[in-house]
Amino acid sequence: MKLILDPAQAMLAKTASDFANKHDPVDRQRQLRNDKSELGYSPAVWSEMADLGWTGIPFAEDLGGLGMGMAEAVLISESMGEALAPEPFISAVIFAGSLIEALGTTEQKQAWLQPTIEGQKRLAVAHQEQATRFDPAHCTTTAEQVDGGWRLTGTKAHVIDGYDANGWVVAARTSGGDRDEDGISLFIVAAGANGATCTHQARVDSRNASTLVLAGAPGELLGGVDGGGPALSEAIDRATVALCGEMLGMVREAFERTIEYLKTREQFGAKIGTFQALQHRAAEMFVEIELCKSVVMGAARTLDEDGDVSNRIAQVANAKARCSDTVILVTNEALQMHGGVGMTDEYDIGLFMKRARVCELTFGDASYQRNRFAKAQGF
Amino acid sequence: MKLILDPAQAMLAKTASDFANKHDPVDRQRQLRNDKSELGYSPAVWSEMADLGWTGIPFAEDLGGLGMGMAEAVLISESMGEALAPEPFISAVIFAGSLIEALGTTEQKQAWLQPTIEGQKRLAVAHQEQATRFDPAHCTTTAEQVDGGWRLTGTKAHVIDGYDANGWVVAARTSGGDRDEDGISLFIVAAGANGATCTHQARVDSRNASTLVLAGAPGELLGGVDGGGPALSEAIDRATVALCGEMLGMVREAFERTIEYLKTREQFGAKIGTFQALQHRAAEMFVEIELCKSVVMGAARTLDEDGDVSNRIAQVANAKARCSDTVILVTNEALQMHGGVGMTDEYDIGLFMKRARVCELTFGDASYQRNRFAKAQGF
Amino acid sequence: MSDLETFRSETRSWLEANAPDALRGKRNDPEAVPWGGRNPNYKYPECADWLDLMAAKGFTAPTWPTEYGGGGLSREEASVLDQELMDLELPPGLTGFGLSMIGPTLLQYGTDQQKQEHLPNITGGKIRWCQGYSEPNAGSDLASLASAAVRDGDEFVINGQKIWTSGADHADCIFMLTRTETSGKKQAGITFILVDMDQDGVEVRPILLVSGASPFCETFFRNARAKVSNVIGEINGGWTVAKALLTFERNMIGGMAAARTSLPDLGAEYLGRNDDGSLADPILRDEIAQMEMDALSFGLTVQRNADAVKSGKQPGPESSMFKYYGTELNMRREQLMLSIREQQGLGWEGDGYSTDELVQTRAWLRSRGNSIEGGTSEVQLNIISKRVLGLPG
Amino acid sequence: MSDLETFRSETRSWLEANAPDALRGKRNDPEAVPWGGRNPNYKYPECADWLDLMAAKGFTAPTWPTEYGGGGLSREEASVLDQELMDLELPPGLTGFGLSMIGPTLLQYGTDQQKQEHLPNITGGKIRWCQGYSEPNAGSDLASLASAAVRDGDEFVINGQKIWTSGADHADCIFMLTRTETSGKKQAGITFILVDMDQDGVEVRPILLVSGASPFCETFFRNARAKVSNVIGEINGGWTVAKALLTFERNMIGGMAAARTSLPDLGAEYLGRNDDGSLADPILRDEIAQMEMDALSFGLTVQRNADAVKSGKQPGPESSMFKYYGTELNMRREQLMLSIREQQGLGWEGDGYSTDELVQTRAWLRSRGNSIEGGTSEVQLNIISKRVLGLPG
Repeated sequence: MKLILDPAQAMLAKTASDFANKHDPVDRQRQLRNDKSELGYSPAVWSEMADLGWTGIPFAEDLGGLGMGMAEAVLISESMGEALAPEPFISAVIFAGSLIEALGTTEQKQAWLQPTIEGQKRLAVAHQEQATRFDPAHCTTTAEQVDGGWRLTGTKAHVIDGYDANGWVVAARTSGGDRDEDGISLFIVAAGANGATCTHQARVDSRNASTLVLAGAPGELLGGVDGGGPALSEAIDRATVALCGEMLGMVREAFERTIEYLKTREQFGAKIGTFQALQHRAAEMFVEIELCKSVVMGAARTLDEDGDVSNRIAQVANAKARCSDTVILVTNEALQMHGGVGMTDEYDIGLFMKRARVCELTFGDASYQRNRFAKAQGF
Repeated sequence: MKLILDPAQAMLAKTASDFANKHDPVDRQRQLRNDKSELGYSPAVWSEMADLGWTGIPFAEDLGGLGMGMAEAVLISESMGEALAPEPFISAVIFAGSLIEALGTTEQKQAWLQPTIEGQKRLAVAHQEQATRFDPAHCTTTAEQVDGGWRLTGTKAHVIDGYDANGWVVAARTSGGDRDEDGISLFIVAAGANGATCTHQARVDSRNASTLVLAGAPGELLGGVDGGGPALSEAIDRATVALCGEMLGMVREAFERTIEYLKTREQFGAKIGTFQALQHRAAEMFVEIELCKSVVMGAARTLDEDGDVSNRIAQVANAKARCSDTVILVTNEALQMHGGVGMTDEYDIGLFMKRARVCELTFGDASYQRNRFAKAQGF
Repeated sequence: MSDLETFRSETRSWLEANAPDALRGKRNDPEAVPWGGRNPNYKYPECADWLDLMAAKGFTAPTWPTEYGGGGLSREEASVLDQELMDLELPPGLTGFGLSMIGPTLLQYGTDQQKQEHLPNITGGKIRWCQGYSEPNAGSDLASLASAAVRDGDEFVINGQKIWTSGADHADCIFMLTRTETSGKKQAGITFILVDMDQDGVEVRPILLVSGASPFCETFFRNARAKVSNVIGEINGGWTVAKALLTFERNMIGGMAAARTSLPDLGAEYLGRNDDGSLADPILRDEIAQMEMDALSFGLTVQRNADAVKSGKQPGPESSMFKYYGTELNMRREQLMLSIREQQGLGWEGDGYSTDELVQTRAWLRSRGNSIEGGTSEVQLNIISKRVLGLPG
Repeated sequence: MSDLETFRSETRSWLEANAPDALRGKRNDPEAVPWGGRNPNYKYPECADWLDLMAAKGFTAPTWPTEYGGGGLSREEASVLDQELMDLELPPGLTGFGLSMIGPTLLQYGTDQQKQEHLPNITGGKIRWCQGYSEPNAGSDLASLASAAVRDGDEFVINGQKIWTSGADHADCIFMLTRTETSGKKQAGITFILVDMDQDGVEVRPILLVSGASPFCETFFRNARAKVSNVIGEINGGWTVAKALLTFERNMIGGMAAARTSLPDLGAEYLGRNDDGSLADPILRDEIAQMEMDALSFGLTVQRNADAVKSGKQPGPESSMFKYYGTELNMRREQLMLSIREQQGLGWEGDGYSTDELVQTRAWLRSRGNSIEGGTSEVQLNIISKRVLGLPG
């Protein structure tokens, strides 16, 4: 793999960044919060993104997609991270969309993937439960066959962008014990189905991550029975790398703003950027961010080019751990270097810090990823 | 407990520091190394220390001791750390001596403790074996009763100051499995006994930590059968705290020399102590060293005043973990701030760095101590 | 029975007889602690009585002299009082910047008249104070402040702006630094003065923080007035007074790191335990142990310092260490608690989160300011390197 | 078969036919690598033949132009050559500062005549080089160097002292920085010159290090002489050349972090494994994972930079990042290896330690200098903050 953007990718990156940055983007995020938007994003902007083709980036052209890969998807999420854009690109396109494309029947693709690409519908993935410490194999929600159909029972937690979705891809157990990797099947549960209740919940970043209560709700099987685990795991990896792209955009933006502040703010009769202690900390952040750029590129290209599962896991775990650590480091340092003003609600840095914490924990924190990396590498 | 020196302790600290610092102390350490002294210390200086009463510090006055406690013992080891004095105060007085005083019969005290106090004999403790990761309960050396006496078989590793000792206190298994805390008994094996071979080994700090091979060597029981574990554990704690005192002396001295260097060395047309990045790192070290002072005092006084085992373990584990981390931090930073000259053999900082690494790992590194602390606190 | 034990049993009896039932068990409820002032607004009406009862005994300022409404107690007795309050889970009788900051400063630098005028109003909870130090262009570089005080007869006329004035929207009076001389060394033209905020020339605007709360304000002065007799220390000599007060402030903020929620218990709740009782996540267990050990070490250091002060040592610039390490400790602790709670620690609102979880999200956000307020961590490290270690430049 | 695969199979055949048996499997033995020079001293006599064989093929400097004895290979081909050497566990044909430092500098800044005079002697291993940069009072602040070079006809006469001259006791020639102008900006009076060390005016004294080895020397110049034609770049313009060379040095030292011993294997040996194959110590396992991930991330960054350079990007001050992170990585790795080996990692001599263990103690000590030599970590951070981030002051 080559760790460099080709001309088409460079152009896509520029278009994405231009789009995400127009109209005072961070202010838009603050406005959504102040309006207590339950959706947490703007349907109008989402629709524009669909018009630009972003919703079809990774999908085959015969489905209406652009036939690109994760190398391109991370350019989109990176630009959204720069602007703190909250639209459901990762949850609906990369996460749910990948599962439908990988496992769906022709009918399921027509029913869910094409409308996703067109920006008309979106699914959210309900794969987690409470207190399962990021482990996707830890699944207690069950699915039973009743009268030729499937009925799902259990509570899924932290369903990203789950509120007001048109349906959910739900992981449920069809055999095995609570923590077995085998025996998990995937189902599509349509919004409005009897026995499916999704309650709104806001996180510290003002986006929604919902609880989905299933009380015998009807689900449509996606893929084979008992074999959903590996596909789910790969889809999580794709969503994770897209999230790494978002974190990279965030750290780049928060860092740039901080460097700018260091060059203008004066204390003790000098620009604070002349203080060597701050200079060294800034230089250390620069190095960490350069590493982040490399691991995001590396992980995205590995997903596109390499079929080896343990190599895939190692690259993805590495990227997520590093981006998690760096997004916390850089947003904390940004706040500290901005001083008191950084703590105020009217200043943007706080919004980056809040979103950073959510990203850090989504799809597993650094400690979880180190464990996963070690397992994949056989130690 | 009060965390302050009383006037008598303050005077003892001053006497000890004055003694340890006379005659270019660090040069003495270098000379012993260059002479390839197998003993690793100077018997003449050791004899002077005995004359000053240091060898009797913690022992009851009716045995010829000074009747003091660990609060005083750490003042001695701290001054020895300042000067990198390699005499066997911790191994012979605090570690072996404590075991004889706690468990010995009147005859054993006469045979071993009184000559220790007089500076005539010394014992070393052989409690460890290879690859036991600091766990004193992991003991495979066995003791069997033969013709009314005990015969010991096994190999003890890393016996501190073991070479040329007059005898060894050996931990051997008399019942239970390899890692059981119960079933360990302690024995005195005299130097020259048939079947006891101690081979000289030098560590990176030029001191000796020997291998003791026991092939049916005769041993004299110290304390009760099977019950040596708790006494051994307490003696290790006492020796650990004395070692924390030594580390405190080392960090204080290495730090002082570094601050002095920062105030005199010039680069880029200025004293390097004016560079804020170095100033902040120095200030952070200052804080860590202040914490070390407190934990050494706290742990020593807890051993003297508090009978509660889990509190004792928590205080000792805390002191050792912190001093281990700090001695590595401060000696590494001292080297870095001294630049190239610090890397040369003729400069003292390297000697501190080498001894620091040995201290860090003796009686358990910081990670081992955190585990021990957590266990003692029930989590 | 020793004198101390007598004091303990008498105090215990008095507390049991007099403390309002409504406040028992409320020690950890921030809204149960009286802040006093001209217009107090209490969640529990009993707070007003509690304040008066405690003040009458001198228990709002236990170690201050009795002539100013203090308790005249020794440190040991004050500590016994605190233990007994804790045992009954009772809040203190009063809190605020009068007790923790301007009071100690007046005791050290005030004239007899100033002490008599202000200290009884502090111990009695009659006047609530706030601090006017930072300005928009004088944060870490405090001495470059610009708010002007111009002499007009026996008054000063004040114009300018303060920021980060903690609790200014509830305060009656402000102790503030003003510029009374613009030439010469900037530290040498500062005057420390007390200003009544109940006048037209003072306007207060709360600042909304990332945590969603507004503990700080911007405070504007437009021809506000204060008597010259309210200058503490010399005119143009306020910097000395200001530094002494900063020491009190650092001690207060550094001391906030006191343990609340037990981390091992929190770990057991969220991570579970292995058969041998150890927490099920070995990495988080290790981090919790490190945190507990750091807190133990810090506590021992606070105690060592207190023991040294008791035996005559003067507090010096090393108090910067307490501010620095105490706040960093608190911030690391809040971050670790989030890691333990995992995604449950991310909640802002909704049924999926417990009250504890929602409170902690905000506490974490609030904690991010600890290393900025009261002198940034960087300023504390500067003080240590220059004034303790004597490094040049 | 692609051209590259053809090259691979031809190279493989050639190596298998020609490489001395005595050197196979010796890739990790530092003493099996030829350093060349006028008076080489080899542990394995076959090293001399190996050097000549490889030099004749241009394989000592695979990517250099063939006219100077290089191989004229593409980066991809050079990489294939390296892989095949690794597969056969063969050492490279030559190593040293000629190849890694002065050679690339001459290729960039040398005149045609200088290239023709010196480069073939480098690729052929005829001349061994060392570097004369640091002086006792010019460490991190390199530009304040004082060693004087005074013009005398078509020669310079050199007086002064260099320190940290790596391998000077085995070197034939030295490339050094001298002061040729004492007034004006200190960077503007420096001249970069090549000096033959085989003359009376040059004296070398090895420096004993904490590791017990003497890889560095002090080098004294007393009326030593060098031809003016051996000045690289302009007289008084040596600083530009010096900085370019520092980039090569940083890349070399940063690149030393390449993995050798596998940490997971070392962990398995010293810590054991659980039934599920995981290392028995969860904390060290976590640290090993962090280390492996840092190394992977660094490797990806080196690759990303190489890919960018290949597509036309000029190397800039961000190369400081590679020196900084690469050396810090290497030092942390050595420390971690000691922690894994526990007390077995403390050995200096004696039967109780394996050769690997004794070697590693010394490697750890040696590694402590990585963040000092070739520009300290602090200097690299300064470069990044000023020249990459554009911070003022």
